[in-house]
Amino acid sequence: MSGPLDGLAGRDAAWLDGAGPEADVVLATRARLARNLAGFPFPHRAPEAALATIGIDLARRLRALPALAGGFHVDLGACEPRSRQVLREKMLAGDDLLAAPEHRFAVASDDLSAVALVNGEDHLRLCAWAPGFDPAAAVGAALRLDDDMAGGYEPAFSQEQGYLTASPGNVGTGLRLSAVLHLPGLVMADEIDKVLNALRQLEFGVRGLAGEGRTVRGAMFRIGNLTTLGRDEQEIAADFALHVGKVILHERAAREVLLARDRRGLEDLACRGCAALAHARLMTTQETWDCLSHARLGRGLDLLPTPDWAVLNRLLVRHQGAHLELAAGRRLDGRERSAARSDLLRAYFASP
Amino acid sequence: MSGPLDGLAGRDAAWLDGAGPEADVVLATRARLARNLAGFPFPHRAPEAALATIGIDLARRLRALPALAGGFHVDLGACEPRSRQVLREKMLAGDDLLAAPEHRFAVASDDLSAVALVNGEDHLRLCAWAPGFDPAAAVGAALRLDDDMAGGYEPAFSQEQGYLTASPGNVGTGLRLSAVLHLPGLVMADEIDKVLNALRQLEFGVRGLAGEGRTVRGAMFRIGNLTTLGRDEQEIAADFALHVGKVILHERAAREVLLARDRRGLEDLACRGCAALAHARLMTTQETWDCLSHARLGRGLDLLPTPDWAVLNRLLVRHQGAHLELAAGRRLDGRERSAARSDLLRAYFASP
Amino acid sequence: MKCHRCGLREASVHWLEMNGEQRRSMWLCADCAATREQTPATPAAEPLVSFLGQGLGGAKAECPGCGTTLEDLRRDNRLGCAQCYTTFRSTLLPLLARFHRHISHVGKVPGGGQPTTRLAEITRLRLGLTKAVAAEDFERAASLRDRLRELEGPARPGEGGQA
Amino acid sequence: MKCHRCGLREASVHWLEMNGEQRRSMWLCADCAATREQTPATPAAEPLVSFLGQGLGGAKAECPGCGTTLEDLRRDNRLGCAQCYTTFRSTLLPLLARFHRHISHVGKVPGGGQPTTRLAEITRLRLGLTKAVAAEDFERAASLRDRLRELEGPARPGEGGQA
Repeated sequence: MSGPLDGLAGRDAAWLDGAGPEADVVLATRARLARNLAGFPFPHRAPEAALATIGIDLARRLRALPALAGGFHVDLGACEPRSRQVLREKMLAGDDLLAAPEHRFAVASDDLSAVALVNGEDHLRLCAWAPGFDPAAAVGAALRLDDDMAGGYEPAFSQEQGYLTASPGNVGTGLRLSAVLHLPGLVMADEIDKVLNALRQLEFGVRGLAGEGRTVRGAMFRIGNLTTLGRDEQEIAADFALHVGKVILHERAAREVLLARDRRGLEDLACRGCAALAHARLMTTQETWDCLSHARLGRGLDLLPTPDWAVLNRLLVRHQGAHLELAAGRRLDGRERSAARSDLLRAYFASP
Repeated sequence: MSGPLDGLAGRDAAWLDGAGPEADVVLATRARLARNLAGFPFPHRAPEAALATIGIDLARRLRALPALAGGFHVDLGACEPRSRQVLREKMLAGDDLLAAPEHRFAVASDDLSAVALVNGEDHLRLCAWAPGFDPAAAVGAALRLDDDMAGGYEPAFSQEQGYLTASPGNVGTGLRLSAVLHLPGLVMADEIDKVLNALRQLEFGVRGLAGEGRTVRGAMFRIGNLTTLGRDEQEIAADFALHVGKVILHERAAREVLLARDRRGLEDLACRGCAALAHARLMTTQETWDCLSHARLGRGLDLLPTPDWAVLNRLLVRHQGAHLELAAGRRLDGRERSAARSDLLRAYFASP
Repeated sequence: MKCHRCGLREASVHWLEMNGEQRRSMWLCADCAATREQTPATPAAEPLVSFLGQGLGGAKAECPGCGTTLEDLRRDNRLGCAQCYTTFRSTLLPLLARFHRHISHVGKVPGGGQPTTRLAEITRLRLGLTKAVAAEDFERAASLRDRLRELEGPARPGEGGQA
Repeated sequence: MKCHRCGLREASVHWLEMNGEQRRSMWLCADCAATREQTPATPAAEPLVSFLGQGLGGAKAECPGCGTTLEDLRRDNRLGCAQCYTTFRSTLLPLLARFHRHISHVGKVPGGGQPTTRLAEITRLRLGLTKAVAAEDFERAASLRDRLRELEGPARPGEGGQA
């Protein structure tokens, strides 16, 4: 099974190409639908045999979907742990799928925009990604995947609570909509806590894309709805568009204020970030997140003519440890990883 | 008087061109002879009238010397303080000349290799610089300056103590020989204290070129003889060549060990140093010293093809505050100075 | 025990991170502990993580569908199967109300797919409205609002069980 | 008081820096204190700085050449004129011996310049000797040593007053 995963590891998701709306602030938007099969216990209570049956059956049906045909099919139980980490680094799978990999599968479209996960926390999770800030596109694509799978299995559903999920936090629509936002302006202006707390009041979940709390790296945040019951998919998407849209505007305003106050300081940050990416010979994860963040900020404010958004987005994924180890074909200690990371970064920045 | 000083400020000393021996470790070598006029109190005890007479007379004679003709003549009392700082930054004058500038003069050759200072701690100090490590050349040039001035005045001299000086620490030959050494290898290998203490035992004075003790910046040290009485000029120079020569070899050995242990780490330091010099938009003095130090180290170990030694040497002088302010034509606060400094550095590194 | 981070090597270091009132504890192997690179993001402490633990009092029951008990729920924070929603209904409803602010499903049902074009239009209009307000272009904002009301109004089902 | 750093502006900040056992105290203007850039190097605490202060006991004298007293010497660490070397000779000699390890001048005298070519040759040979030893090229080292002895031997004057 390492063959298909190697292909997947070397692939950059189409939604990292920086071509979507509001690409200066939003990396991508994801809609995820949680579904379960009627008549079977949820995965964490299901016997091995049930998981095996469900896994084989759903994976087969998924691979036949038009949206997923010709893509990737990964049997997580047959992968080495490092390969599974690659899925996490690509933001394609979460802990629930990686922890106990037997009978767990991931099926992804060729461009990695559609991903179905089998036997994680729920029997089936259907994910659709859109580049930039595009909740409507992401939700639409996820619902189309769901439509296409309809008839292939009988979903666990009740008239009262809707789609039934292992966690009562996903019950109802089963729809979790999230976006990956780059908010350096709010972080630097020290307004981030205020904005994130307001979002939490509105029942959005917020976490760092890497690191947590005070250690959030690279000012990258994932913001998503927490409540799934009692509002239909449209309302969830519209509410998300409204409130996250406000965050985007806040971020841009914060950047403009910083620029007006200290253009030279921002130029310095951005140029240093790019210089370290292009010239350093050892780069830790921490510094890479920070440098990419500063380069993004400079790019977003037109302080730098390059690099492309696509490069900045792809590096956010590719600089991570499991990607580096898979490329090297062996385990790397911390130091070797920093060296390999800097080699990768320099190659992208085409520096001597 | 600002005219000639402006010309001097824009001039790079010839001994910064990196063409001397052992240029990878030694910036330059300086010999300084302390002389006083018989029949006059030393400057700190001399009445104004005496200082004025001595100043005018010596300055006139000095400007007529072949080695100094056509060079620079600076009346420190007529300069603004910032201009006087430029002399210090160029390593041409010390605190004794700058503190109470009335009736004090500096006369320098066109290439700044020969400098005579009038009415500092002593009535006359004759300095000669040589690029790289070249004690013989420096002492020879200083003695030739002294020979050329002979007959122009009667020196304070006794058969017993030789040339008499205001400080008994300079009595005898009046010769202080020093070199500016870059010792990053010994600093990084944590052997610097051992080496410097050994030098102190041998009666050499050691100090940081900028900063002191634990805060020495850029691993640049000035090492010079402390005792001037009881050994002739040859013996002082030979002893200096012997012991400082050993330090150079120690430094090279330390660099080779570091290279063997961690080539990647040194490359990283050197490339980052150059990248910051070439791309940052704000550079403090502290960081500039460090980056130039790392770039020098990389250059010395052939880890970097560029920049030239001459560029690295000249920037060590030019990045300093008074040079920046004189170029800007006005006072700069710390922030403006960091901005101006980064502009200067980028111009030298020919980066966009 | 395997490392909580890489899952590959034996864990040998107990990692305890304090972050304000949050504590994060994990067992790491020497490599992961040393580099601390890529320490995975903690699943956010969303209000729901301790959701089930809170409300489950002394009631005793076992789901006939999967054998899950209240004790299991408290430990796993998860239901065992679809039937659990029925078995533990009386316990769940107040918790759902507290967390989701609703207890009844609204939205897509199996077999009867929602039209997604209307959805796209609504989110597009919502975003446009936000931008118009930010730009103080209230004429445009008003027109967007009216079109949103048209689209949202009739299709919005009545909401039951507001907490 | 003017700033000790720039000499330009009024000092307003007392700067006290502790560095191991060394203390450095200076008055700075607000600008210099704020940036702390280019704070000038302290003149190194060479053994001689407190040289005069140490050895000057209770003897009383005043130099007829410049009026300098022992008190002045103690304060300034400097002699006032050439004649001071005679006036304070008995006080100075032991100090010179302690500091320079010699009390008598050897070397250039006014009017009778030293030949500088021999000097250049000696320093060249000394450096070569150091390098040869480092490279363990002892054959070369021996030959350099012999040439040095030749050059240095006869010209070396007898040294008086070794401390």
